[in-house]
Amino acid sequence: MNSLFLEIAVVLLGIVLLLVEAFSDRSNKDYLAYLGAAGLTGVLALSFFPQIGPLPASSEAAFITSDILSVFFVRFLLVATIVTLLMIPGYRTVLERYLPSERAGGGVGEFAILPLFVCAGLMWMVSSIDFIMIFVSLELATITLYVLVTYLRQNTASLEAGTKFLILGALSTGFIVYGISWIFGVTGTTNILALPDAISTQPESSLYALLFGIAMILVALSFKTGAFPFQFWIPDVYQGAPTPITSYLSVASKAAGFVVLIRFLLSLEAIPVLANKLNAVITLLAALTLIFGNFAAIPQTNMKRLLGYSSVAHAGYLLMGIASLASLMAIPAIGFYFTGYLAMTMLSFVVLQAVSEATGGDEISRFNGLSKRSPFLAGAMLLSAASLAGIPFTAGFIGKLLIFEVALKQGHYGLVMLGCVTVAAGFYYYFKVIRAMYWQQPSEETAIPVSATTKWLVLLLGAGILILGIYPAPLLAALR
Amino acid sequence: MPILANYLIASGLLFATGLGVVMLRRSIIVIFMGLELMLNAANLSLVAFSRYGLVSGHQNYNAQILVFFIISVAAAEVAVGLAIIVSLYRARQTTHVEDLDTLKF
Amino acid sequence: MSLLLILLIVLPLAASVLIMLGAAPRVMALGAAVLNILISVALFARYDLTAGGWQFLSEWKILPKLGINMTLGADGLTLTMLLLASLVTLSAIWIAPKIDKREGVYYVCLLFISAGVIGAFASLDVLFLYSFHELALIPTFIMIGVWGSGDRQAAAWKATIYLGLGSFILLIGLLALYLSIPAVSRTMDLRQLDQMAAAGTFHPSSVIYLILLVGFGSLVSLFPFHSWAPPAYACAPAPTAMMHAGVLKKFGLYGLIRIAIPLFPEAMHQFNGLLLLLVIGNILYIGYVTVAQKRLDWTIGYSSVMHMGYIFLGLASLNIIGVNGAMILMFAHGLSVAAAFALCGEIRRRTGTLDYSELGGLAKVTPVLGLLFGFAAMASVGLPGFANFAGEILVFFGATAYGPAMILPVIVGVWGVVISAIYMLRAYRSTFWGPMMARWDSLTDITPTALWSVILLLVPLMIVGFYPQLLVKMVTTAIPR
Amino acid sequence: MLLAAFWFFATLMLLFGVSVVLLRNPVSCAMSLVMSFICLAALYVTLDATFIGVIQVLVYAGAVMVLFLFIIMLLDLREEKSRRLNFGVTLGGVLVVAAFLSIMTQVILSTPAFAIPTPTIAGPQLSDVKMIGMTLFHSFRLPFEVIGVLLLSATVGVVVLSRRTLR
Repeated sequence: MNSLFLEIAVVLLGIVLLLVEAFSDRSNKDYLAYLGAAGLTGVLALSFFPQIGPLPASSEAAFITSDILSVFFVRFLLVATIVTLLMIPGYRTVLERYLPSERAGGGVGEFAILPLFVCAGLMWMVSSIDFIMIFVSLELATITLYVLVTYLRQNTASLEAGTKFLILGALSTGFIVYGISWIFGVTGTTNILALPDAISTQPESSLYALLFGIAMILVALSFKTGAFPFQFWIPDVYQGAPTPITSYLSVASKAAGFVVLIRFLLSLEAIPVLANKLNAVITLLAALTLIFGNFAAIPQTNMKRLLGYSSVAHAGYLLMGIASLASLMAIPAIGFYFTGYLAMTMLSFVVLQAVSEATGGDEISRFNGLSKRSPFLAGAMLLSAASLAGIPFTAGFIGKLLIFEVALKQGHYGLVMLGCVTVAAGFYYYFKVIRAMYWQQPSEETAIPVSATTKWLVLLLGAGILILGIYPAPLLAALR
Repeated sequence: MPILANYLIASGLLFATGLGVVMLRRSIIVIFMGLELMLNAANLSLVAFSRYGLVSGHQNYNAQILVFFIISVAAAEVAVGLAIIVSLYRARQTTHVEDLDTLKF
Repeated sequence: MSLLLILLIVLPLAASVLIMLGAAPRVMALGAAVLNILISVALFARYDLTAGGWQFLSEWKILPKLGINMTLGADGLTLTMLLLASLVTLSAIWIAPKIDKREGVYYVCLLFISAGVIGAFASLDVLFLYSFHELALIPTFIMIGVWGSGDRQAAAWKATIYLGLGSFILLIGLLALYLSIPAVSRTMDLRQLDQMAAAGTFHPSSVIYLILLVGFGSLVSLFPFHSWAPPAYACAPAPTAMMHAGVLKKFGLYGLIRIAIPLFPEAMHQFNGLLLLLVIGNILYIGYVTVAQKRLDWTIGYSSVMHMGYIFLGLASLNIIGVNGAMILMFAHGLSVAAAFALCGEIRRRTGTLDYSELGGLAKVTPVLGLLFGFAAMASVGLPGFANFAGEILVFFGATAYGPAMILPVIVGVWGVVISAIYMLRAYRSTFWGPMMARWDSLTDITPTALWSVILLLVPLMIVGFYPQLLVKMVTTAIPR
Repeated sequence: MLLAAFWFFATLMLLFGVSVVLLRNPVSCAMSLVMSFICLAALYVTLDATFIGVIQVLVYAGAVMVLFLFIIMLLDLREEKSRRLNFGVTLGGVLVVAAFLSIMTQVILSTPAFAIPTPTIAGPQLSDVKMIGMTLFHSFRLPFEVIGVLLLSATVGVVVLSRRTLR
């Protein structure tokens, strides 16, 4: 199935669920999340059906493509959305606590439906080859995410996170639009694939104007991907947003931003003058992001903030891969890294959600003695921390290995050395969580309840981490 | 007749003004106005590029379509943004950036 | 395909899974350890010395396009190390005291460390050699932090950061090594690497050797990357210290023998002066630091750092005799330091302190414990009759054969034996002889369980001590011709 | 004639823009914003983009400003309290804006392609609205549909966010 149909299917699913929600009287809205997840699983299955011919040579073909990159990330986004939806039933009590509803379950339903629209927007975004399409799909995702981040209307943290996200998101929209206008002004096109040809016909003197536009777009994409120096919103927004949305932000929307960055840079790669300049910039960004993400994470005491900084740090490793795009193995390495990142980040958010539900907070100290209160959750968190830190036999290790390999091949020796130092810093802050779970005494001895959905999510994501860490070949083959 | 650079500088100044509002003002509503200024600056340069980069003798309407999209998106963004600001005001009785201190910076 | 090697790795992991699912922890752990000893003895006995080379091979394809596969195989050195690993594992699990809090986690950690070292020794693929070693990092961290004593958290942090950084430097070295292979024949398989080096088609840069030396060196506590080791061993619970100092630490040396010697002969010659300087630091400087220690656990911790100097000296002599000596010393030191830490733990469990100022005269109340400690101390010093003696003699012979550059290090090494005799005798005297404080009157002597688990370590030491040929024949198979 | 119109409206637009930065009262800010946008619409007309100009007036004067004013009145926002300016932040803001301006001016002035005079539009053409409609529904169907989804999703979001109590 080409990706146009998949996205339309997701949108239709969202509309159907909106109608179901409107006409149903049930006060427990969990069924909407399960329906959405089931529907998306169906869409995911559809994506494996052979393509019904290439995209028809209609006007749509100028906007979206169905190459390996887009097909892979469309599936990636579907999986991320399914996991997020399955996290929502476990979050329902928090939602009900912070929503001003007349009766139980009021307003909860939309929380499970809006992610579908975000998902459709992000899917369009990873398939886009035209800036206009990128812009509208990006805005579809971002504007819906503003609503989702602010969703807990009686929780000031969520409101503040939403406001910050809104202002900085709108700022990056301003930058991306301004950048698009300049690139359009110089080249006369908004199609990314047409850029190299359009640029090569331009006089040398227009180069700076073009670079100005490119710089604006890079600024906007740095906002989306959480690269230095535009990462400052991440910790606040991640901490304040509802936990399922935080995990979605850190995985899905980051991935879509990276895909756009990859497409953009791959297309500019064809122009040697630009490629050299951009490579230097990306290398610098990668280095600064690595340093900032890892070292700022060290003093954190709030788990969600820690994971926010950690997502900045992982953006640094991914940028290492982006800086090595000239290598054929770079995109498989980035795709693999992202898959592992999905499993480990979402696993830690699932555990975090269960723990903060039982203990009432997100601080690392809430994990104290978790190994006594719930050995299952502690083991899961141990696994995901090990993977985030890059311990062998986990997806995180193979991902870092692949990224370091392409970076070394492209001669980024300094970056790789820096990567190693920051990995050691990463050991420190991920081990802080392990310490809390295993060394410290719990504040109370009662066991932490684990719902069936959570249990299955943990088992699936944990299995994903281990399988990718021990037998990575099939996924890599699929990415090549 | 003005040249393209005139319009571009006007648009750049408008963008800078918007950026200035975002960076210097502390009221979230006004900051939001600054963001609108930035979007409109982009629109001005797009329309100018469309007028000066003719395609087979006509204006490049692709750019004007993008402007049209940007205006619709901006309207949606304003609606959502103002809804968020209202909820924030209801909960915190403030629209000042400095009062957003629940989350540790 | 021989599945015995993978069985050695899978058994401890399977036992840990069963424990996590609720099986009785101690029974499961002991069962896995006993089975592992039986398997490794069987493998040791079945190794075909006349054929030599890698035997019991098995292979699973992991990243075939990158030339990375999980390949297991063993030669004489591997089997010796596997024997060491399973002996120390059984002893450590056997001697583990009754655990009040989270018994399951305790044994799972021990089993993971065991699986990690066994996997590292049995891997023919360099990446897996590295990966299995890392597997032991988190359990060590958890064990020191939860069941350790003294300033355990700081010690655990220090060790983890050092080991983590060291292993990532190592990873960089390995990646650089991998990328310096011509693209068509990229592989991480030790056998193919050796072949390429022997055929002269592969000339890695000597810088990679230095990176590897720093990486492996910090895992082995080579001077000046040693400062994590003494506090970690002093604070760790006895079984962890036994596993780490006895077996896990040998991984760095094992890696150097497997990778550096065959692939970097010129670089080793070129930088031998540097290595010798560090070795002198290890023996002389750490030796004197050891003498200055005021607590039994710190003395043994530092002594284990110091003895690494002898093994490096053997490696640096770059001839069959010296390297053979180094390998035998690895085995011998593993057993003797494990025995020392086991006894150390037994004393701490009885007295609650290891400070020399509070101990003394314990031989009156715990004569058997004292006797065993005497044996362990003698073994550690390298008295004839113990495997350590055989190893050290070979190392000195090998070093002397290297040439005049080795005269100073050999003198330092012999003087080091004297130093270690000084601090070991001092430790023995301050703990077991002299006046005894009245509050130790009621101490009980060693339990049969602990007795047998220490004997399990000391007997092989004496066997090899009296009949070193048994091991020499085996480890020689690992030396490239 | 056009040049005069450009200078007039551009100056006015920027003056109103700058007054958004300077004025303290949110209502005045909103009014200046709208005036600035109306001047912008006039600039669009000087660029022969009548349709966009009309849309600009309709959407901004008709919808966006009403929303802004409505919210300002609803929340009863007074003048921004004259708080002590955070010197570092202000300086940083001024520096960023100045850096942006200097880079932009240099880029524009150093690019000869931007110094072109207004080209004349060739021959008889369809009206502006028709051309935009043709382009929009001919080549830009997909983004247009995405905008539709966006508006739906934004509507649902706004309803959820702004109802006092949820059913």
